[in-house]
Amino acid sequence: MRTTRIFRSAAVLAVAVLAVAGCGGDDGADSAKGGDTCGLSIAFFGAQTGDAANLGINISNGAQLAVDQYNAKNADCPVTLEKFDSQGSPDQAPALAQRIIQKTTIVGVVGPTFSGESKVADPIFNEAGVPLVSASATGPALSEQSWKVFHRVVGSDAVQGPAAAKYIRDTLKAEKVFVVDDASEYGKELADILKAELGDAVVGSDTVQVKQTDFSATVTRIKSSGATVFYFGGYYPEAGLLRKQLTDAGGKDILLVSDDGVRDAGYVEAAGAEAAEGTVVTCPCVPPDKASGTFAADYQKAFNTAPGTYSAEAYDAATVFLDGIAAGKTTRADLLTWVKSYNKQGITKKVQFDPKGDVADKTVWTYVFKNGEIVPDQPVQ
Amino acid sequence: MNIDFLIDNFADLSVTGLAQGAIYALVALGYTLVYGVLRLINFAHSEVFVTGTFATILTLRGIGIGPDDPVPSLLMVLLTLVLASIVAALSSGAVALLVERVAYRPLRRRNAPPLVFLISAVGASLVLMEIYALFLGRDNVRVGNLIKPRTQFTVFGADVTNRQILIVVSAVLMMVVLDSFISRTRLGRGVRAVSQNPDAAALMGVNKDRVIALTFLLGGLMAGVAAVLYDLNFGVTKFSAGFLIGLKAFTAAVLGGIGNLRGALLGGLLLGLAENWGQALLGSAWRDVIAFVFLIVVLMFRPTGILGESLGRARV
Amino acid sequence: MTGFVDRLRLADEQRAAFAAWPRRWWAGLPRPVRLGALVAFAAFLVALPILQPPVLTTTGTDFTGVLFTVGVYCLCALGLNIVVGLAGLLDLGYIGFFAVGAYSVAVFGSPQSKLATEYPWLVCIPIAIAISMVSGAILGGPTLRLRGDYLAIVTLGFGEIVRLTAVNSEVLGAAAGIPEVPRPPGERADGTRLFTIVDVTPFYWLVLALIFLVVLAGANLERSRVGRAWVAIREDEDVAQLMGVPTFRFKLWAFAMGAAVGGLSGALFASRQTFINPESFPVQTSLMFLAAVVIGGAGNKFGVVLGAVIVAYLPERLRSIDDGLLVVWYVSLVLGLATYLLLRRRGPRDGPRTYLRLGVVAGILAALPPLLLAMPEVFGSRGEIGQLRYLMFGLALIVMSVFRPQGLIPSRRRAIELEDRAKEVEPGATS
Amino acid sequence: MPRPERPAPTGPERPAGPGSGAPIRPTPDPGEPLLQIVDLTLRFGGVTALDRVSFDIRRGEILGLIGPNGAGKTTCFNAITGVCPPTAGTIRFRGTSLGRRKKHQITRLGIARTFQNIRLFPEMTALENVMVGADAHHRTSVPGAIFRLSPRHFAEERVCRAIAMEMLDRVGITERAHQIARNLPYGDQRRLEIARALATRPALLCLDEPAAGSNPAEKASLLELIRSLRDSGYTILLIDHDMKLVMGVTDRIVVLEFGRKIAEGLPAEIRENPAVVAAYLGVPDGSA
Repeated sequence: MRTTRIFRSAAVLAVAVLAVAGCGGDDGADSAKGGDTCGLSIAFFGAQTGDAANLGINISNGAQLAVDQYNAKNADCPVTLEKFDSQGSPDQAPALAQRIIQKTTIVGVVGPTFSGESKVADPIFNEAGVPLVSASATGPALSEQSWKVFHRVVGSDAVQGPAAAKYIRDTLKAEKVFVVDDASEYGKELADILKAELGDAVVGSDTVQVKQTDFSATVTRIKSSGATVFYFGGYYPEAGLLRKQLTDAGGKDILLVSDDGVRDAGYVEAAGAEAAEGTVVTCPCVPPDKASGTFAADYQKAFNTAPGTYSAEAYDAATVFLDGIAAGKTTRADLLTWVKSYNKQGITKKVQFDPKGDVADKTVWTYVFKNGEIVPDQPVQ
Repeated sequence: MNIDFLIDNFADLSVTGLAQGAIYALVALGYTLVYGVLRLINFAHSEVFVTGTFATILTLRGIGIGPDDPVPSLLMVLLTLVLASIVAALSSGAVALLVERVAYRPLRRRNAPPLVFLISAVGASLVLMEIYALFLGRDNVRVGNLIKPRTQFTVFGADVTNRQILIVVSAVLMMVVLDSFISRTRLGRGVRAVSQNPDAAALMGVNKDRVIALTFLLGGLMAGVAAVLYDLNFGVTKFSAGFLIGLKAFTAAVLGGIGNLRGALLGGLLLGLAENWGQALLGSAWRDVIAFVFLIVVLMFRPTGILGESLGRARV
Repeated sequence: MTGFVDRLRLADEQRAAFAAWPRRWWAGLPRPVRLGALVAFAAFLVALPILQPPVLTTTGTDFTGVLFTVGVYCLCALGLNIVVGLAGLLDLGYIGFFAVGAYSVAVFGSPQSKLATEYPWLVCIPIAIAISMVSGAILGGPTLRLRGDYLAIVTLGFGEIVRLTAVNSEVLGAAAGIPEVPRPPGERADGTRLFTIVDVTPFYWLVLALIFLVVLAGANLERSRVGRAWVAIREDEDVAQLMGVPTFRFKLWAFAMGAAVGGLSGALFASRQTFINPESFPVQTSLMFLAAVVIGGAGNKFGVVLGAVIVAYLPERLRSIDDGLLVVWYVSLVLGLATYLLLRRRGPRDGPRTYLRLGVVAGILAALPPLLLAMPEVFGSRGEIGQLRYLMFGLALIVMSVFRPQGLIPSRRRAIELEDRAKEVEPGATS
Repeated sequence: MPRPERPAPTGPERPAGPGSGAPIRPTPDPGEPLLQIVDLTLRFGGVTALDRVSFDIRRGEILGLIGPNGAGKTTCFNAITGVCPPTAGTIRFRGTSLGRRKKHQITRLGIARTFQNIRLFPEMTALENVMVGADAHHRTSVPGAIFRLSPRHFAEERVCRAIAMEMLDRVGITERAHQIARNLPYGDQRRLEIARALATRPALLCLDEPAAGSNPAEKASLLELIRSLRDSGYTILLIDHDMKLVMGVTDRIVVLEFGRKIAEGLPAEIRENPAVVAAYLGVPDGSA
């Protein structure tokens, strides 16, 4: 009795092992090297898991779309996008950066995604001369470090903050403004700039926490401050919930002005189209012109979801490298020179970098949420 | 420090604090029940709660109420709520049972040290979270605005909305139901017996496995109802939404006296209030710090929580 | 009733005896052989970054970097083991001490910190250890009178309080963090700095050396009045006190020592990162530290080190699934199954259901890799292997808890450890 | 003040030093009270567990504390060893009031106890269990132990191990020294508890039903052990249900009922005391 059972389970196991061995073999091999210039890769450096994963996946998808479209045109010599998951935290950043440096097939990096991980990883990349184009790291300090490899296709917070202040002061003519930030580096920087610029018009301020869901105390604060406009420095999940709860609590008429971290469909998802209506966000990104018209549709088709924050910027960032590879720049050094002298219209803006690595086009646009859609409004500067 | 603001808006802050606290309380029940019987912290309970929030959304979508649809008639709302509560409670309960089955029971069989249960629960929590992320994405998922908040009356200048009333009343109602279930019914007696003396209860013919499964189920059901209220109140959920609320609910359970059902309610409501008042005083950034400092201070003076451990089996 | 208990105990003893044989075998080896093996193993550890052994090496991230992280986890697990494993105090906020250590080095050492003291690294480290120790004592003072589970939530809260204080304090750099954390001194033969941002190997060796020291110090403590007092407190606090153990003082010491080691590892982490911000210290990480301790075998320092290796290394290794990993998976599955069946025979008789269940589990485990590899096709971008590693890690936690609740190297240490010592002690006692 | 290296203790309060094997000196003047209990009262909520109980324990005697279940015997132990601080009344040990001293301080003064339900440190070896007791008078703390620098650390370790081994030998379970306490046979666990208590170098040894659950042969050898302990100078307070055991071994007996002392005297007197007989009404001698 006993032996037959053992035998039976062993047989089951054996079959399973064979089945797996059969289909598992062809997968998972490291990217093979092709000819001289083929088999190159671009790395994506950012979150794929954890809480920040959503933003990271938006970006990696944008880059992936660019790479896929490139490969469709250059099927004989495809480029791979290798994703390095940092979970959005600086912890693993050095090891990942190191790994990217070791893989000589990687000629450029889209990322790092956030300012925190950039501060850890960028010096390492700088040492090894790996060109970087970030689609989302907006910390003003990043371009002040004299890293020769650092570039970004978004404007830094230093541009956006004053623009938002100007908009609130000159366009909205608001006399009572309440400023909220989410204590993140990004949100706090913007809120501080705003408080400094608006001066007496700021009637109150509060700091919330990332991942917070209940904003009732902040809502009470905003309502009782008598403000007509409130500014939120931070990302869309908190902005959306705060907007919704303020509207629910009868603060429908208090207008929200926010930043490009909120320029995302996720904001509507969190706040609801009704509460989101009329929210103004600033973004150092030019509205996509006609040439880029198919991006949203292509993205939707490829990933079965609408493009999110920085998806389009990531597309541009990847395109900078892909254009270089197409032009025969196949080493890191060549590509770095290529990036530095790059000057082309991207889908979000004209992509050209100043010596510090900031994107040259610093125009800040405002966008308004209308019927759940993000509609370009006007340039501020 | 902003004392004037606290005084001016005291009533308003209290009302919103109570609504938030009621949700903490319902989730806290899950911790308290399991703790009462197994003397273990069920770290996967936060994901049991998240299950409920997703189940609610899927139910609403299933019967065709999209997130941006207009609010249906009152009768429809009530029917939908009842249906959503049932589905959410059942799915949370089922997941709680599953967790018990997979991550707890095998360990109990092997007489594992208590810490191992904690780790296995952390594992279960990670697995559930990642599964939700896989199937439902890592972004916020929205629920329809099922109940439009409308001010029903004002207390000392604070608007009390229909939604807040609904949340607090249902939480208290669920508490009463659970409390009488535990104290009146035969099954409830089994739960109490096992929590007081597992060995004696086993000798008296109580099926310990079944009682433990029952407590997980009850905790899950309560978490499911809490999830519906949460969805109503905040309108969105996320695969990782459980961690913070789980932490707070656990704090609430300890605050009231873990193992004590009424303590969970009291702890939840107090925590909600303390958070809101504290935030008004020091700024929202200190919210969680306030919650934990409040807990530490309370425990320093009452080392077993405000109401003490209910079924009071002192462990020497 | 007693018959059943006796049978259980017998089975347990048999299993214990079986599980103890490697240790017996090890203890039975001649001393030079043991010493030689240990030296060879140490040399292997030191040479790991240079060897980069095929299957072990992580393909998705830098192996040496991972080794360093593993080392930091080992330190934390050793520190936490004092608190949880020896003294039996459930500490869920260990990351708090880790953060205190990291921030101490950054605040006192970085030229960009608001304090602008710019102490060199060698000064910062003792400061970091001292501050973490004091913070351990400060947390312990009012809370150690609480019973186990209450202590758990209070320490969990402490971890969050530390993080949130960092987020909200300008002196601690708020969310922007503190850059330019000092690095250890030291030069290569050619005059360049030894500890650079690019090469982690010296950091790895540093952490290896510190692990060695901490293991040594921990062993000293364990084999002293302090260690006995801790274990006595863990086993029965009231009785310990009645036997003359000043329990509160020793619990406080346990907390302080744990905190000191946590602070040290945090300080190392900060110096290697050169930049820290609050994101590196989420309270969930405490649970990972605890998982390391419990999986390895609470109370056994070699066990917890092994646990830390698993907890820190596994998710990094799982970043990409390659052929080497698949081979390891199936070989260990078959071996594991065989060992399990062998062990089973020594236990009480099993019904047919046990084997059926075993077959099902083995089948699922065997089918896992192809399922995982098929994920991207099913789920699109959400199903990439990298995004699944925490799912796999969570499963691993459950499986390990269920199949090895006592930990990989359980703390049945004393019986065996003392067997050696008994030989030298007993004659001495009667002389 | 640097403590001198611990000299080999001699008396029962400092029992035989490391490996000396020297005979233990009997106490010079038996009869002088070692522990005085005056009007000891303990209330838990509304329940009065002990009501104005007074008695003395004299040096070198075995005092039996008996009474039916719930009479307050163990509560009395708990009050003496500091587990439950008295509601009223005083306990004086060697002339000084114990007041509200902590448990470990009371142990260091020289009172040790065993438990009705055996409470060993189950995962420690027998030797280690006893070493914990022997550590009661030691002062090495973390700094000394972590670096293994201080001579005191080594001296104390040596003394500790020697005392522990000697105590194991004393109760006759030397061969069990390196077994995990949980795995010892029942009788040896009882003995181990006594060894652990002895290792704290007590003057007064409180034994809480040491013979509970033992068979007659074990009981007899246990009696032998208790007597030999008394003969070597320990003062012993003994609780037991078993009248035969108590009558056979004690010098004097105190009887409690419902928290009150109802009798005190020599075993022979107690046997005849009508109040005691009434209290034990219908309970035949020897039932446990």
